Amino acid sequence: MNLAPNEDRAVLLDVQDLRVVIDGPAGLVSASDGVSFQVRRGEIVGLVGESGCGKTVTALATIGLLPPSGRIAGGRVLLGGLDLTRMREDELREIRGSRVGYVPQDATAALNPVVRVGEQITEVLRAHTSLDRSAARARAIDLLRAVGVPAPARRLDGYPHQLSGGLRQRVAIAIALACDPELVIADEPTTALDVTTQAQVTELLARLAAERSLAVLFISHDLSLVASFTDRVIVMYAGQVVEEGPTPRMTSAPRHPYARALLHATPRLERKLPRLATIEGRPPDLVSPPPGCRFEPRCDRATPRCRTDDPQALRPAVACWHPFDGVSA
Amino acid sequence: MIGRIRWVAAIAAVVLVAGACGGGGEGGGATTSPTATGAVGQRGGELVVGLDSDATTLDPAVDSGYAGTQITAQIFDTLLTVGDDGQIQPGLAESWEQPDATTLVLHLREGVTFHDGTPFDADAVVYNLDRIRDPNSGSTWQGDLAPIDSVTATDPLTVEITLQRPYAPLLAVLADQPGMMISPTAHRADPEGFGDAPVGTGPFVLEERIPDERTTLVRNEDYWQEGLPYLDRVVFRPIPDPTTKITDLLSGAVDIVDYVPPQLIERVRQAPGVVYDVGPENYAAAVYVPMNPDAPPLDDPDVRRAISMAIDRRTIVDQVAFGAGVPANQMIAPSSWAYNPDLPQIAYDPEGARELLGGRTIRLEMQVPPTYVQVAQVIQQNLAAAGIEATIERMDWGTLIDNYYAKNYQIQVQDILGLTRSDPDGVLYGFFAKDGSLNGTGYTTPEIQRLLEQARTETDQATRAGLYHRVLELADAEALYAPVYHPANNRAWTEDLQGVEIKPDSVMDLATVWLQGG
Amino acid sequence: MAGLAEVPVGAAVRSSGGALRTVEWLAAGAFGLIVLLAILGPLLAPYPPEEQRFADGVLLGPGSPGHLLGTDQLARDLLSRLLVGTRVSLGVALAAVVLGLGLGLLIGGIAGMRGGWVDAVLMRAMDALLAFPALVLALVIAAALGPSLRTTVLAISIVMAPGFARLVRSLTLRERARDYVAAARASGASAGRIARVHILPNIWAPLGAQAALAFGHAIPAEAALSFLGLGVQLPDPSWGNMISEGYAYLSLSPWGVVLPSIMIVCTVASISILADGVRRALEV
Amino acid sequence: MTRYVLRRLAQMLPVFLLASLALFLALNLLPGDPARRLLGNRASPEQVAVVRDRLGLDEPVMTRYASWLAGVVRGDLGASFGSATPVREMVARALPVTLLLASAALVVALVLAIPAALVSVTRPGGLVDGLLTVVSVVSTSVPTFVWGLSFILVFALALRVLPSSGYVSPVADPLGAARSLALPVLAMALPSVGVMARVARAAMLETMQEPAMQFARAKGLSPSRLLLVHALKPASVAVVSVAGVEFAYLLGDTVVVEWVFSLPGLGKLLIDSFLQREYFVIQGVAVVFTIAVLFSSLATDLVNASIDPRLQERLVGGAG
Repeated sequence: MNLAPNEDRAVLLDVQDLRVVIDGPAGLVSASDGVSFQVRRGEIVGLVGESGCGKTVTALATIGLLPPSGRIAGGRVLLGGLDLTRMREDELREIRGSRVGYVPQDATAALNPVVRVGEQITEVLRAHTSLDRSAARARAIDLLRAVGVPAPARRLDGYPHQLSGGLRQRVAIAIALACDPELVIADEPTTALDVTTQAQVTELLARLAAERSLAVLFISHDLSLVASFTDRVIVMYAGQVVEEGPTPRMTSAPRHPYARALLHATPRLERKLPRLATIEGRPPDLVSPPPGCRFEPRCDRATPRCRTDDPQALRPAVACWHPFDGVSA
Repeated sequence: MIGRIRWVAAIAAVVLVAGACGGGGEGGGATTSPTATGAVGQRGGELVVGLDSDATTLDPAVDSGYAGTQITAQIFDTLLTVGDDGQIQPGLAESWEQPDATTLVLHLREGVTFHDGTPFDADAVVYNLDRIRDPNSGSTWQGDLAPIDSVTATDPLTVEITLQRPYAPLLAVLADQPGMMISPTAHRADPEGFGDAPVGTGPFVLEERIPDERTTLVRNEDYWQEGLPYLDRVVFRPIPDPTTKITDLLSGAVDIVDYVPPQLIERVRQAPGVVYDVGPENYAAAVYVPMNPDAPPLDDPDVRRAISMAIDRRTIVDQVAFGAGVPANQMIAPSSWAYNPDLPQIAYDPEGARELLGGRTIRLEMQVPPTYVQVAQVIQQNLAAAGIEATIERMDWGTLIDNYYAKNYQIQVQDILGLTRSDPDGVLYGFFAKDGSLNGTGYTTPEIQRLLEQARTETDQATRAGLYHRVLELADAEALYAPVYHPANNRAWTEDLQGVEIKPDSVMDLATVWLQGG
Repeated sequence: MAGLAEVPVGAAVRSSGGALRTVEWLAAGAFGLIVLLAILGPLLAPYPPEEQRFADGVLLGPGSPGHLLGTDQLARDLLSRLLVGTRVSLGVALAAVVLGLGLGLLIGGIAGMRGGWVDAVLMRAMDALLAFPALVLALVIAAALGPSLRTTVLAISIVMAPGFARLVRSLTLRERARDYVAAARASGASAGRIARVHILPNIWAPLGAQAALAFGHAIPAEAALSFLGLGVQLPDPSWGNMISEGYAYLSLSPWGVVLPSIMIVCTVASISILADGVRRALEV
Repeated sequence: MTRYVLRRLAQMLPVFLLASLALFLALNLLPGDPARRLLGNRASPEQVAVVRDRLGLDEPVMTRYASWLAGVVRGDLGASFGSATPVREMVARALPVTLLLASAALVVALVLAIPAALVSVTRPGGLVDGLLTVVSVVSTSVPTFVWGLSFILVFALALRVLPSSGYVSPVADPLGAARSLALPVLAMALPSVGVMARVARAAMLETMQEPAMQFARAKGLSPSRLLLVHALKPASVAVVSVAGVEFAYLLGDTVVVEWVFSLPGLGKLLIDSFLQREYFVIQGVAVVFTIAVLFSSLATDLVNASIDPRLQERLVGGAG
């Protein structure tokens, strides 16, 4: 099912030197500090990093969904050539839900508990298409069937709490896909699910992406999870991209010490260990980050240079003064 | 030339000229031409009347309080009526004669029917008067009719009343509540329920009665006084809080109020669109403090006298009543011929009161209606200055009056405003005789009782005045009531309301008023 | 609805924690001043509040000689009545809150500590009291005991007791679940001692905030009861009494109504702003 | 749903029994004897004895409670001492007035509070939000009766546009009823507006912080839909809950408002009865008030269960 990376495909999402700051209690946090990456049409890209590394904020910033305390401090986000950071809210609104779908982290929390499932699907259709009520309903049934919800017509009149966690996530995916978007941002859509369901959902996403030539930006902290269905993986650490590359290489021989640590920290599916094995130490303070490599305090390959010189200067190559060679981990 | 009598006379004259019906009063009657004003009322409209309290009953045989009098006067006619000059005038009886000192013959008006269709005739009069005289009736007016020996119908329109002894106030009594005629048919059918479903011959017919909320009357289309009344409906609303009552008048929620309490007179006077007027002095109006001689320490006349002396009447009249009244020293008003001009004003003398009490500490509960909360507070301070600690117990008028007659009080602040009786016997016998209708204490002295009885049998006014003067002197010494002041006989109404006259008896005559415009 | 574009998502809406804001300090100052007036009132009052000085004149306006705020319909000094009325109204409210809090501590504490059927019965009893609208319950109590200042205090405190009892119970249950209470119990401390030594000191803060709110409700409750003649009895001044009496004379002199109304509004507003601030500050 | 309602009714029963017992004991056991309270301090022992006998006061108190309660269940609330009018008749006349007043006040309060909250949450900390805070503090700090008196002064006396008192039945004359109820309803509603607007605002701001709101925004929905469906609808559970509590307050406020505006409702009946020492009427009216409060809390739960179906399942499923 893995599509071969196709460098010829057109760039759909082009994030250029994106800077996002959040006004936190301790001061301004650089949640996204000069992030650049691209997603091509039909491509599934994994955006991987520990919690708090800025991957979610970066992804949300691309479609203008920052919290009020956050703002874009620099850079550009081009979607099909249009700069989303320059758009007014009402213009962005037309893109959200129609050209860019969003799959939330926890569908249980993300679905409105007091609104019927059907209405939560049709409202996005009614907002972006000219479908009338009954047509929207018919389309919602098709969508639910497409994402593998059994007895879809009956589900439409139910409420989210009457569905299982896996079904809720499928409903959320159906909503994200409702208007045939070009890009889906999936924000750790499987975190809240059990392992079996997790696999079903990722499989579903990959299948739908293939069927609809959909680009997917799949955010996860789990490198091994994304390994199974993504084309390319981007690894973020402390608000910066540290390494990116085709999935096979990234999951076999990552070069950045952090990416490698992430790979080792990630439990294998079959071992059924706690999913969130951790890397020693804590990410740096992003209010006033250290001048050199941000991973330096936790890195066993660190040298004095790492403390003073910022390896971001090496990008788009691996942002590390002492990367591993291409040997398998 | 004020009030209902004017219209009675006018219409009687017109009717006479037209030759439709015979009649006309012997005693008194028309003195001016009926065309004098030319102001004929406009028919229609609903009048809302604001009253201090609700009638406890609409049965005229029972004292229904001031509010009750205002309502029953619209539903019932009396056998006789009183002119502003105090002279007796025709009512349902169009003429009368007194062949001797113990006989009264009434000639009844022809063609009058009760609201339920029952004809008004001599039998009805017999039924009515016998009902009140029946010892089991529980009527407040038994004492007033006690001198009657028998009442007989000599023909369908003639009634003969025989007295045990001469009884001077009889005509005035028959012009008052005891003379209100109720339908025998209705009363026989449901004697218990009559107070809630009254049937009379008056200008208005009861439509609906919701106790403590409203009493609605509608025009009696067959009223015997041709052309009257003007109004389609009258709604009486009890509004116990005096401020609310006046506010409602000023805002147009009610059209007329029974009485403007002193503290609000200034407010009413200043208000646009509202007419405030003071009528001729009432014969009996008084604000007073009854003192229950059965409730210690008030069994001691010195205590009662001390309380009376301690009250600063001048301040109450000038400051609380804003001058709308005169300080009182007796229970009858200066306008009455029975008023005793020789009684000295009761001096405000807290020191004297203290001495009378001889250093005793006295604690009292003073029951106060909403109307007199301010007066009561002045009295409270006055009493404190004399060494009497009084607590104020607020209650509504109905409860206050119930307590008064049940003797469940020490002292109260009370008033008498609605006594319709022109004869001083009404108020003086009422207050001071053992079975007097206003005697909340049931207390009297043999001498007072004797004098009151004697005054009833005398026919000469000067002789009677002398007897009453003596009664008032003796009463002053007993001090069962501390008269405080005689309030002005005032009223206020919206300027759309025409034909309002304030009569000395303070009872509204709604048959002759009309609403102008709209 | 143009501004809707900025619908916040993760807004830091409940600006929680930290010190009081300016407006809350102002409210604290205003409330402190009112309390000071209540304490010093009778000392500052130029005349006894019920003294009728008819010689000076009735319904004088503010600034009249000898009467800074004028006089009322019975020639009583308005300043004196207002000052003493402040003490009466605040005193009634304070006493009611203290009593209500005491009842709540007792009932809620027992319910929380004992649990089981005791808890069930006590809490249903509190629900039963809550089944009466506040003013109706107060009126029933006034009817049962006869209207007086003491009855007013009792009535308002009984109205408040269920709120306090529920809060105390839930706080007690929360504290009881903590380790140190378990430890104390393991070491053999009695329930009473645990309640006194371990639980009570830890639940004061939220109770205090609740008490401040309750105080803000007790003031208008007293005013309403007295306005209806069911509360503080004449001639004692209270804000509700003054409004009730002065209303009849409004067109002649509005001060008898306006001044106590202002006092009520200022007191309730300052205490409620203050209570909000304190509660927020405590939530840290 | 029926099962749910039955279950809630069963939960209400002990509360009602306790409330009625408390009421009965308060008016029958507390200092002094009811006959004496009825007659006043000066009544003779004989008079008191007669009344005690007439009222059956010599029976044991629990017997009297039981027979009174049995009467209440049958709809017989006793009779007035003075006029012998059945309390049921008085209540039947007064209850519609009070319910109309309280419900109208609740509706008006909601109609004012919800839009105010909606506007204020669009810009927290903005001008409207600040204004709302000020208005809500002021509106809740002015007691209902002071609002009432002020409205009478302004609208009835100065402008003469609305009546200061009197009740017009909405069945007979809807416009007249609206006019006669306008001021009392507004006086009652205003203090509630502040409370409810603040609750609505807080609840909406809370729902706006939840992931559901972010997901809804990611759908590109219109601002009004975001606000009304995704912020207000979930928040309305909290608003309905506070409205239920406010309704109980409003029922209590009718006591003072009906007095100020002389409206013939339960509240005025209660005060009239108090001034007339009609303790049996007070008892009957107060018990009707508790029934009204209990049913309003039932209604609150039903409305909330219809808004948020999870609540219904939780309540039916959960332990009683």
